[in-house]
Amino acid sequence: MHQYLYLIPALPLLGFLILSLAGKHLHKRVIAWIGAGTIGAAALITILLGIEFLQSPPASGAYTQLLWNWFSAGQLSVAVSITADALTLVFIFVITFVGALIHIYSTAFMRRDRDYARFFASMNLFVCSMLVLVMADNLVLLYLGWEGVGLCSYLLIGFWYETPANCHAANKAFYITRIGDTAMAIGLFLLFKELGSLHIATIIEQAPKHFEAGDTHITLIALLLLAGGIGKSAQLPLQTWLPDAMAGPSPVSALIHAATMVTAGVYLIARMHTLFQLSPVSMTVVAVIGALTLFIAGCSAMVQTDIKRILAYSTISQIGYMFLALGVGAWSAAIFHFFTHAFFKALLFLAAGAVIEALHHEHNIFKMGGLKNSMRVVFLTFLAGAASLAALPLVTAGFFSKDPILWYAWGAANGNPFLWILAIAGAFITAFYSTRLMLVVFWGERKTPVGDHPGKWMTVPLVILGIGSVAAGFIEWPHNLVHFTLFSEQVQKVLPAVVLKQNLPSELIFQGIAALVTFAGLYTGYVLYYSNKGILEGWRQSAALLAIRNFLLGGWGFDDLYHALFVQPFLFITRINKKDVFDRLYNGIAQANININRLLSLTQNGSLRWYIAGVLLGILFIITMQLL
Amino acid sequence: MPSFTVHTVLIVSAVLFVLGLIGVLTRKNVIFMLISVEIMLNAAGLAFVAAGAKWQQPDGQVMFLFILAMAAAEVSIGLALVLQIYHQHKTLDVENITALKDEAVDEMV
Amino acid sequence: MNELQFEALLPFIVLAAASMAVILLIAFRMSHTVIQVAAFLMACLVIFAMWYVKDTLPQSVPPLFVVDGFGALFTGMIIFSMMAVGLFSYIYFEEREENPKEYYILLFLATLGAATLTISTHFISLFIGLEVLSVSLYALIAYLRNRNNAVESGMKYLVLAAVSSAFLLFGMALIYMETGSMEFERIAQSIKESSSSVLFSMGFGIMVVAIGFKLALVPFHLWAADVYQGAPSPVTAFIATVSKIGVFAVLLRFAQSVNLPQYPLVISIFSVIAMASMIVGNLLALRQQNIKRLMGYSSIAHFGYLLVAFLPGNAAGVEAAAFYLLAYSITLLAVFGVISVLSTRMKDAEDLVIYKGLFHKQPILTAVLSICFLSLAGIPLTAGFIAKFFILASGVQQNLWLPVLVLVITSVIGLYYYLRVISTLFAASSSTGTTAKTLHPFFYISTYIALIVMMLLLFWLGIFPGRAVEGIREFLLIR
Amino acid sequence: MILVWLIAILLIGGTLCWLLAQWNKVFPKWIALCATVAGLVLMVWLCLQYKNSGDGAGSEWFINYRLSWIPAFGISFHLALDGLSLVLLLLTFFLGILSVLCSWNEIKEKHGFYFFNLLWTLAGICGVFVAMDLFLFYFFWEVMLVPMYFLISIWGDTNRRYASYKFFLFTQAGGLLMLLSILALYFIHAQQTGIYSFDYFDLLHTSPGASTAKWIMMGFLFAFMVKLPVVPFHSWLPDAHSEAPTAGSLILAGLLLKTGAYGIIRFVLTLFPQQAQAFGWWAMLLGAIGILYGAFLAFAQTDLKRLIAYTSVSHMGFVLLGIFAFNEIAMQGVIMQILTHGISTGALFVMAGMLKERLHTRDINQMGGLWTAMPFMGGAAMLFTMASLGLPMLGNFIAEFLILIGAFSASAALTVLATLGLIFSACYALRMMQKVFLGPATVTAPLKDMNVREWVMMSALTIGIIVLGLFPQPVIDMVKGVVGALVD
Repeated sequence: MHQYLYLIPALPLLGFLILSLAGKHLHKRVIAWIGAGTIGAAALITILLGIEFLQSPPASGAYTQLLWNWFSAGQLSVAVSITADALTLVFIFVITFVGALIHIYSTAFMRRDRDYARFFASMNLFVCSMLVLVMADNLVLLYLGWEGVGLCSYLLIGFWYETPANCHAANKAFYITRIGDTAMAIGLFLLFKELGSLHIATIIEQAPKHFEAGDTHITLIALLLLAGGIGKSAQLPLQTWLPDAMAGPSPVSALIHAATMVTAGVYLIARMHTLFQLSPVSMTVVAVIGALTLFIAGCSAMVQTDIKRILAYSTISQIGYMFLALGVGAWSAAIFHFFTHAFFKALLFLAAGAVIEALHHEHNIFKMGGLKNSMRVVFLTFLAGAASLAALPLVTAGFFSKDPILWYAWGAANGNPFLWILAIAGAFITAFYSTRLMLVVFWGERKTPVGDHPGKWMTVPLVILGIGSVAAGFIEWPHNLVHFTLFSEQVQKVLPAVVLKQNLPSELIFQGIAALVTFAGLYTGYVLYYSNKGILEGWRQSAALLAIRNFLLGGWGFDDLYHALFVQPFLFITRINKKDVFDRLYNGIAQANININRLLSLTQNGSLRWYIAGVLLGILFIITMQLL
Repeated sequence: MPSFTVHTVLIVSAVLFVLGLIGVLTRKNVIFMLISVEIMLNAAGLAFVAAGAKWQQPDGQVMFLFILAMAAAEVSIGLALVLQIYHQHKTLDVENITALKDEAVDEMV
Repeated sequence: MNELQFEALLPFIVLAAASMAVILLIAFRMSHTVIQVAAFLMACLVIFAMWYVKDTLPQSVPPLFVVDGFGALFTGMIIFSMMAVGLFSYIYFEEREENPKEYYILLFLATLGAATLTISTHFISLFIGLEVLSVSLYALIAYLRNRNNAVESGMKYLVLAAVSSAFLLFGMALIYMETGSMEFERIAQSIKESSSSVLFSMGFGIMVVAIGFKLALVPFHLWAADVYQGAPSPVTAFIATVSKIGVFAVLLRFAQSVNLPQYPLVISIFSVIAMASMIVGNLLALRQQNIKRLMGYSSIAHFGYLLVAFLPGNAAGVEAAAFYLLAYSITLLAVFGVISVLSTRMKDAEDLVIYKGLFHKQPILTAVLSICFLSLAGIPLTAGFIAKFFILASGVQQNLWLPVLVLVITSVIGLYYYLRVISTLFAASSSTGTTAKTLHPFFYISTYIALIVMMLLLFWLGIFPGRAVEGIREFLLIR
Repeated sequence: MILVWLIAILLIGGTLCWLLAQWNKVFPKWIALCATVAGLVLMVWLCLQYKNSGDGAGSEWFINYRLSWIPAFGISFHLALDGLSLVLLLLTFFLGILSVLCSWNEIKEKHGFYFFNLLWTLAGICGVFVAMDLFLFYFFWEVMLVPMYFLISIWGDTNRRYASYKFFLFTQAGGLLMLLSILALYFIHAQQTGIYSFDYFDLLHTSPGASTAKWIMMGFLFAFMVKLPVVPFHSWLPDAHSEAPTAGSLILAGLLLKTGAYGIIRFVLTLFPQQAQAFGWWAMLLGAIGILYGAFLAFAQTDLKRLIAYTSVSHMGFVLLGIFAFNEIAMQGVIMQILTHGISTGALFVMAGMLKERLHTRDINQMGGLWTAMPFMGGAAMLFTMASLGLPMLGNFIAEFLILIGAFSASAALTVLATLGLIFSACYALRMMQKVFLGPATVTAPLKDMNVREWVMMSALTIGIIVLGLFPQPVIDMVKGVVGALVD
């Protein structure tokens, strides 16, 4: 099967080409088949490939296919070459499998849209770019995918381009990720200058020989790459674009802004783990950024009222967990959390999309309510996703993936109690807002009548994802409970295993605390939003608490800060210099010439005596020259 | 023989020349300007004669004759023009004959 | 004077005879057309005479003249310019009510004066040539005495020219006083022998006034625009070409004879004048709306450029100057030819407004005019570019960086007003139509042919200057 | 001889256009089209020949044609072709065809004269790319300006006079200083060897004193920097680009600017290697400033063509940065940038022209939501906007990436500065896209999407930019010899 590796990105690309060139003339049903079918085919190939990989792993640990030599100049030689090792396969699987489900869902979700073909073309292009990103065997190709997904994200956030707010959100997403991308590009330049290659395998091999651990250069490179990852994965301080990115259709949010693209940063760091390992400083930075982000975004998620913004902040927060895991050196835990998160977060977004559509594009959760019975399938699947998000112990995938991260935040060699405290606080918050979301949307009284019920093309993917949200965790158990670690075994062929501290307390204690905290979060949510709503009413009276709420609602004021610090000065400079100061300079020169012309014109006054005076002036000048 | 040297004559001619020049500059009447020019020409002629005397050559005097002839021609045309000017402008004041000059330009083509 | 010497002077004698012949023709009450044709034939005769004597060159006619290649070259240019002026005069003057017959006498006499300048080696011949030229010009300028302020411009020119002649004479007298000779060669010799040359350089300095006046160099340039505007268009062309070629030729010859470049003072005076001319001329023209005045200012600048070629005082400089004069006079003649053709009974076509949208009405004239202006601006494919290139080359060769830089900068400024004219030509059409003239088509056709030939000449010189340069070089070697 | 024919086709074609226009108004455009297509065919044939001849290994010249012109001054009609010239000529004819096509309906009056000017400009540009005699080079350098001036001043927009003057004066000022430098070099060479020659290959061996050489180089560099343009001298470009007719903008942006880059590569680097090295840091600084400054100004503009013009300033900053990085990678990037910028910015100008034809305005505040009416044009606009901000897969990315990665080893700080330009390029590009194609539909008049002719043009450009983005290696190989020789 591995000789068809290239088909995995090529099929979505083909879909994109057909849909973008001929989409206008195709019937919607054909478009749907092409759009979802290519992804489905890619998913099928991926699954077959995965089976082949598990049964008979390749000797080098990766399938590689050279497509063509892209360009080579000087020492720089770049090939369009794709590779798939265990890490990549995890990503490919999520991208194609979850992607295919989301595409299927979209065929129904977008059925009324005028630009049906454009939607699927963009989605296919996205999947293709994302696949290139994860399959690239060199950083330039990776960068190609990296920018490609950025483009698609831009296109899809601004899919309903007639609303200016959507365009602004799209632009914002592009600008902010572009900042990270630029940093990453500089990182590539530095890397190339140091190592003379951008081939990932070569870098991984050469870096330990070339750099000493803690070298300034390697730290710089790692931090620059990290900046790229931060931008794409919406981590502190470049997280502000993601909540706004919810302007796109819900499937887009599910695919791009939850399951796949935003985790590209995680992939990058995991892929370049050698570089990070060589630089303890950067590892610490990754961990701290992750911990802070998960906390900050979680806090914001607690007070949001827009269902998709809650999920967006939750996504930021969950990716914060992945970063935290990466930072403490728990590589496979990070990837595993990505894996499960893709299921439950995609599910949540899709279910939310179904709710929103049913409620006539109502986004405010406080105008929903009581959907428990009227939208049975959606309710059940949403429940599965929310439980997984809240990391309900033992029954949800979220627990299996988040619990190790909490443990490693303390216990791994790079771990630290402070990180753990933030992480555990995050766990509480997550549980709290998941409960809040469920209770407000599905319980209570009905506030908006239900319109369209989702059809089978929408519910089937929800159900599959719901099963995934519960079951995906079972392939990797905490080793103190059941010794079944299929996932980390595979991933650790590529990524190093986690190193633990000495003399740690028992892991079980931490698991217990985590479970307790989760339940505490659930209970708090239950009390505040179901059993005793009066408390909340009381809080609403307090100005200080309201101020805090608004502060959190606005995402900790980052938007305003950036607006004042960067956007305003930039706009100011461009506005005052719109006419180009150099133009002024040259116009000034021209004006000076004209003024001299005016002056000289005065000498041409027609008076003969004046003209003779000119002659006199001349002779005086000549005589003066003679005398000097 | 003469009690003055060639240089004295030269200085006299230079003074004459400057006088003529001053005349041209200060007079407003065209006829007087022409007269002043004649003075300047004759000053130059005088200088030629002096130089011819210095070198004991006839060339200076020959040149003077040419100058006379040329001055006559010039004045004849000059006077013809003066007539025309008076005819057209009813004045001989050069300050009033300034139709040809740079005009203020407001809008450029 | 022996036979050979007489022969060498034949063209000049024919020229003088031509003016007599025109007098006779007038006496026999011949029509304008006949005189025009006869004048043309006589000009051809002059050329024929030149061709006839070319093998006998160089021939010195001491002490006044030397007929060498240098003289022949510049005389040739003068005669050709005169022919062109004569051709344009027909259309121009036929429109006017005045009897244009005497005009041709004056034209021939002025040409004779200018031609004499090119071969003179003596102050007397220089003076006579200059005065014959000047006196004829006074009359020519004021020829159309009832219109166009011609009399005013004639008067201005006359007074200023007389003043400058006085300066010239006084300067000559001083040099004569110093050196005891009025012959260029002998002057050079005696300066070489004598220790001090204060009086000489003082004298030459004073002579510069007259030369500067004739060439319209700053600060003796103030008359130029007024006279250019007031004079009839063909006469303006004559002043701009023939008279300037003659004066420049004699300046070159004098400078070569006495080896002027050895006097740093003279050089610095000339470079200051050159730079001032380039700057002032171009700046004055910047917003000028009257095309004849504009040409006047532009000519100030162009003679500033030309002085840059004069400054080095080497063979390359003379070559460059000769080429420049050639290109410049062709260009100017063509420009004034177009102006003459477009001029109406009432008024010269001097307002730039008249030229607005000319492209739609008169494509051929527009093409000629735009090529001319491009040539004046020094744009490749035209003669003006090669000419400017040669001047720059001679300047750079002698490391005259300051004047050369001024040349470059001012020619960029100058570009502006040339482009202004060109874009006026191509602008959207304005309604002012030119009135059709009722003349014999032969003269129209011949004028158009002449204009087109000149345009092609500009191209030819601009693309294949090799032959012309070699020709100039050969001529200059005959000495 | 084939090079002479190449130029002659255009010259003769142009003249025919003018002459036959009296006859029938349709003739000129067909003649122009035939002439440019013939040129392109010839070029493709030459390219194949070049490939077969072994990719111009070393510094050998593929074609070298020489004819005496003005022997008195040692001026010859010397044309030569190597990989670099070949690539640029290909671009010239490619964009030449497009420029003819995009003026198909735009030009309403004076067809003959228009196509005459168009073809003569192209001929001048071709001449610049193959002239190997410095005098001849200068000659062509100026010849391409005059017709361009006419294109702007006759068929331009409302402010065309101002724009055309500015264009001409700036480039002339630069050109004349270059002429001085050429002359200085010529005389120094003559002093040293006694041979008066303007020939490039003769002058290559001239070694003026260090300080003299510096000044001479400045003369050359000034001309090229004005043309490129480098930031303090860029002022002519926005006006000229925005006022010119579409084909004019296309040629200006796609080709004329490239002559500046070509000049630096061909003449400054080879004639004054040491001085150029010494100036390298400053030039890179100017390049980086240009990138940022152009991007800032592009962001502020409301005139669509002016906006695109400032993006050119920004992109040409990359060229300067790359050239003076003095290494092979960056130089390859520069050549790629020359090609890809020609295509991408050309496409944007063509697009602006189409919009102008439909909406009769260039003000982006009066546009908006055009995607709905013109999805294909919107798609194409998106593609080229993305190209202009350096999206991978498209040619510009290869160029900018190579330039930056090459420049990084020369000066990390300046490269970082330049790389920031990528962020600002996103700002202006997306702003443009949003103002024109996205947002609520403001134009109520019925708009037609692209017609067949426009389709052909846009697909040619699209294919061009994608092929360069995915398969740039043939181009890189073609100039490898030249670049290698330059960097050594």
